Amino acid sequence: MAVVNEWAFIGVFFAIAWVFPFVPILGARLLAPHKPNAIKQSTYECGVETVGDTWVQFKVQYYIYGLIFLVFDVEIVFLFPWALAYSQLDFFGFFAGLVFVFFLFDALVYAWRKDALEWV
Amino acid sequence: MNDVCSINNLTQCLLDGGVSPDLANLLTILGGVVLVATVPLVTVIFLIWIERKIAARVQDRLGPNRVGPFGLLQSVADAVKMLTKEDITPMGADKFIYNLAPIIAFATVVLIWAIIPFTPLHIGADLSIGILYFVAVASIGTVKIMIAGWSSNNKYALLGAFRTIAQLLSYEVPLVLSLLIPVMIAGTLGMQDMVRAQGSMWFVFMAPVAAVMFFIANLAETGRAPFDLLEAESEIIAGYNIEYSGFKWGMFMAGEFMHAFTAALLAAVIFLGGWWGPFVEQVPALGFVYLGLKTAVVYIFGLILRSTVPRVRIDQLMALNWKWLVPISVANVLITALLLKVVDAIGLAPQSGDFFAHLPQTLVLLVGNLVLMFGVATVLRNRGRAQRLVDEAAHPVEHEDAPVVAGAVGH
Amino acid sequence: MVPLWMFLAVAAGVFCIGAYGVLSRRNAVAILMGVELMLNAVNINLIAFWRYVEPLNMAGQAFAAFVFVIAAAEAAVGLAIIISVYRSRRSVIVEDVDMLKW
Amino acid sequence: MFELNAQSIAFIVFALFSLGGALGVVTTRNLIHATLYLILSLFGAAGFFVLLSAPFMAAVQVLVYIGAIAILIVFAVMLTRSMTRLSDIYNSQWLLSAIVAGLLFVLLLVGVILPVWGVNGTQAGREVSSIVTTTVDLGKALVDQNQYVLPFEVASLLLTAAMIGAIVVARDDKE
Repeated sequence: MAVVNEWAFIGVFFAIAWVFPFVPILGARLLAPHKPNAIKQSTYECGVETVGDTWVQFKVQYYIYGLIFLVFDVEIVFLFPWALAYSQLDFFGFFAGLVFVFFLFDALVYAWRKDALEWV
Repeated sequence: MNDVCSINNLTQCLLDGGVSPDLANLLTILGGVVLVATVPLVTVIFLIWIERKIAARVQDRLGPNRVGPFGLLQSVADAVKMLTKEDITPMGADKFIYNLAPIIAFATVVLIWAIIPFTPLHIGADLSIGILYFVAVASIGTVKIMIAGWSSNNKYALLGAFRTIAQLLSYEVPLVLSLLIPVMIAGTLGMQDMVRAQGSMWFVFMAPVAAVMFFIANLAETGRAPFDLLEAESEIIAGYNIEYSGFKWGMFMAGEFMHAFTAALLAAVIFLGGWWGPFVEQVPALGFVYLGLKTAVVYIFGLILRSTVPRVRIDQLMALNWKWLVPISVANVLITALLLKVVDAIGLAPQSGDFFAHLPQTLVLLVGNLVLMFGVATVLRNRGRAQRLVDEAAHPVEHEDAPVVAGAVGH
Repeated sequence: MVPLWMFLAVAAGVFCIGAYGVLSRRNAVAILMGVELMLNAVNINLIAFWRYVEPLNMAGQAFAAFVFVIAAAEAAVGLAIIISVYRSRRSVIVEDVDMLKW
Repeated sequence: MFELNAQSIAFIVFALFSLGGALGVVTTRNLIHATLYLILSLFGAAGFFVLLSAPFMAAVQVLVYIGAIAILIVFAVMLTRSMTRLSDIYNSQWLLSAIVAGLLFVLLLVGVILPVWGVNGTQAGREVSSIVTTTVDLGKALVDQNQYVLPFEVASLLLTAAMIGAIVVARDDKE
C-alpha cells in the first residue's frame, strides 16, 4: 500500500505540476495588453530581415554527440542495478562490471582517435 | 489523540471526519503535493534576489535595494511587471508547442522536488528508484529546449537550442556516472535511505571526485557560468528562448534559477549528508535548517563562480566533457568498485553504524580518490608544459626581465 | 489490479499501429519511429507477463532490458544510415533508395 | 472484473497516452510533431511499467527513449530537413498496410481475450503475487554466472559496435 501511495503522489504531482506555471501565464494573458502587428510579430533576428527557411542545414556533429550520449546513457543505466547490488556481489561481479565498462571505454577511445569528439 | 490536524495525520483526521477512505487518501496526497510544490515557488522569489545581490557584491555594485527592505521585494515587483508585459507570439510559430515549452521548463524542475528528503520525516515520495527518478525527470529537460527552439520559427533559437541540447546531453554522462558511486557505497537508490547511509560519514569524504564531477556537471546542466552558452547573449542572443516574452520568458528564467538551486540541494542531499546534523533525530524539523545550510554553501559557491569566471568556448566545453570528465568518471567508478571489494575482502568494511567503524573504509576510498586526482593533475601539468613548449617554439617570446643586451648576443 | 489481457490488448494496439506506420510511411525516419513503437509494445508485453505470470523470475525484466539495448542500437545505426543516404541521394524517401532492388 | 479505482483510472490514462500517441506518430505529417507524439506514447508505456511494479524499467524508459532516442530522432529529422514536408506521407500500399495491421490487431485481440489456442491464461482469475523481484535482484541476475552475465556483456559489446558503426556511417569523411 505504501509503495502504491508513493507513486500515487508522483502521479498527482505530474498532474498538478503543470498548473503552477500555467496559472501565471494565463494570468498574464488576461492582464497584459494584446495588440499584435506584423512588425512586432516578425521573427527577431537582430533587426535584419529574415532570409530563407528557418530550418537551416545542421552539422552532422550534433548527431554524433547525440549518438555517443545515447550509447553511454544506455550503458550507464545498466550499471545502476549493478551498482545497487554491488555490496552483495563477489569478485566475479566486479569483473563483470569491469568488462562491461571496458567495452564502453573502448567505444570512447575509438571516437576519440577518430576525432569524432571534436567540435569542428 | 489527534486533536490537531496536520499534514502528517491528515488521512486519519479526514477519516474521523467521515470522509471515504479513497477521498481521504487523495486529499492527503493532494495536500502533500501542493505543500511540496509551493516550497520551490516561494524559494525562487528569494533565490533571484540572493543571486542578484551576490553577483552585485562580487562586481562591487549594490544590487537591488529599492523595493522593500534591502530590495527583498524586487522579484515580486519584477513578477508584477512581467504579468503586464505584452506576450508576443512570433508569426509562423507553432502555437501549441510554443506555449507548452515554458510550462514544461518550469514543471520539470518542480517535479524533482518530489523526491527530496527535507527531514527524516518530510519527503514527498520516498521512491525506491529516487535517484533514477531525478535523472529521468532531468532528461525531460532537453525536450523543453528542443521544442522551444523549434517552435519559435527562428534560426537563432534553433541554433541555440541545438547547441544547448548538445551541451546538456554531453554533461548528463558524467552527471549520471558520478551518481553511480553513492549508489554503490550506500547500496540503495532511494533518497531517504541514501541520506540515512550518510549518518556517520558523508559521501563527500568517501567520493570527493564524484562530488566534484557532480558539481561541475550540474553547473553545465543548469547553464551556469562558465558553461552558460545556452544564454550567451553576446553570441547567440539568448539562444533557444529568444522569441519568448512576458511571463513565458519569465517561466524559463524562474525554471533556470530554481534548477540551479535544486542542483545544489541534490548535491547537499547526496554528498553532504542531507538533513544530518546534531540532534536531528530528536527534533526532525532541524533537518530543514541543516539541509538549508548545506545547500546554501553549495549554491553560493556556484553563484560566486558564476560571477567571476569567463565563459568557455563551445569546443572547449565539449573537449572538457568528453576528454576529461567522462574518462575520469569512468575511472572513478572502477577504482571505487575495486577499493570497495578490497576493503570488504580484508575486513575493513563498516560493521556498525558509528563514525569509527566507517573510518577505515573512508580513508581507503579517500586515498584512492586522491591518487586519481594526482594522476589527473600530473597529466594536466605535462600536457600544459608540452603545449607551452610548442607555443614558445612557434612564437618565441622575448622575456622582459631578461633584456637582450648587445654584448650577450655572442653566447 | 487491472487484468493482464488489458495490458496485452493495449500492447497489441500499439504494435499494430507501429506496424502500420512501418508499412505505409514513405519517410525513413517515420518508419524508424514505427519500429520503435513496435519494440515498445514488445516491452509492455514482456513486463506484463513478468508481473502476472513469473514475478519471482528475473527473465522478464532482463529481457526487457536487452530490448532497450537493441532499440538504442537500432535507432543509432538506423538514423546514421538514413543521414548517410540523405547525404548521397538528397532523399529519405524509401522508394527512392532502390538500387538494390533489381 | 474491472472496478474503478486509482489504479484502473491510471491505466486508462496511460492507455490513452500510449494508443493516442502511437496514432499520432503514424498519421502526422510533421515529423517533429510525430516525435512529440512518440514521446507521449513512450511516456504512457513508462506509466504502465510503474503500474506493473517495475519502476526501474519506467525510469529506463524515460531516460533512454525520451531523453536520448527521441532527441536523436529530432537531430536526424533536422539533418534531413527538406524531407519533412512531403506532399504524400503514405506510399501507394497504405490501404493494404492498414488492412494487414487491422487484421493483425483483430487476430491478436482474439488471441488475447478468447481461449482459441488451448487454455487461455490471461483470463483466469489467478491471484497476482504481491511479492515481486526488485532492482537489486535484477542487478544480481545481470552479473550472475548462471543467469545473464553473458547477455550483459554482449549487450555492452553490441552498443560499442553500434556506436562505432554509426560514427563510421554518419560522418562525412572528406579527409
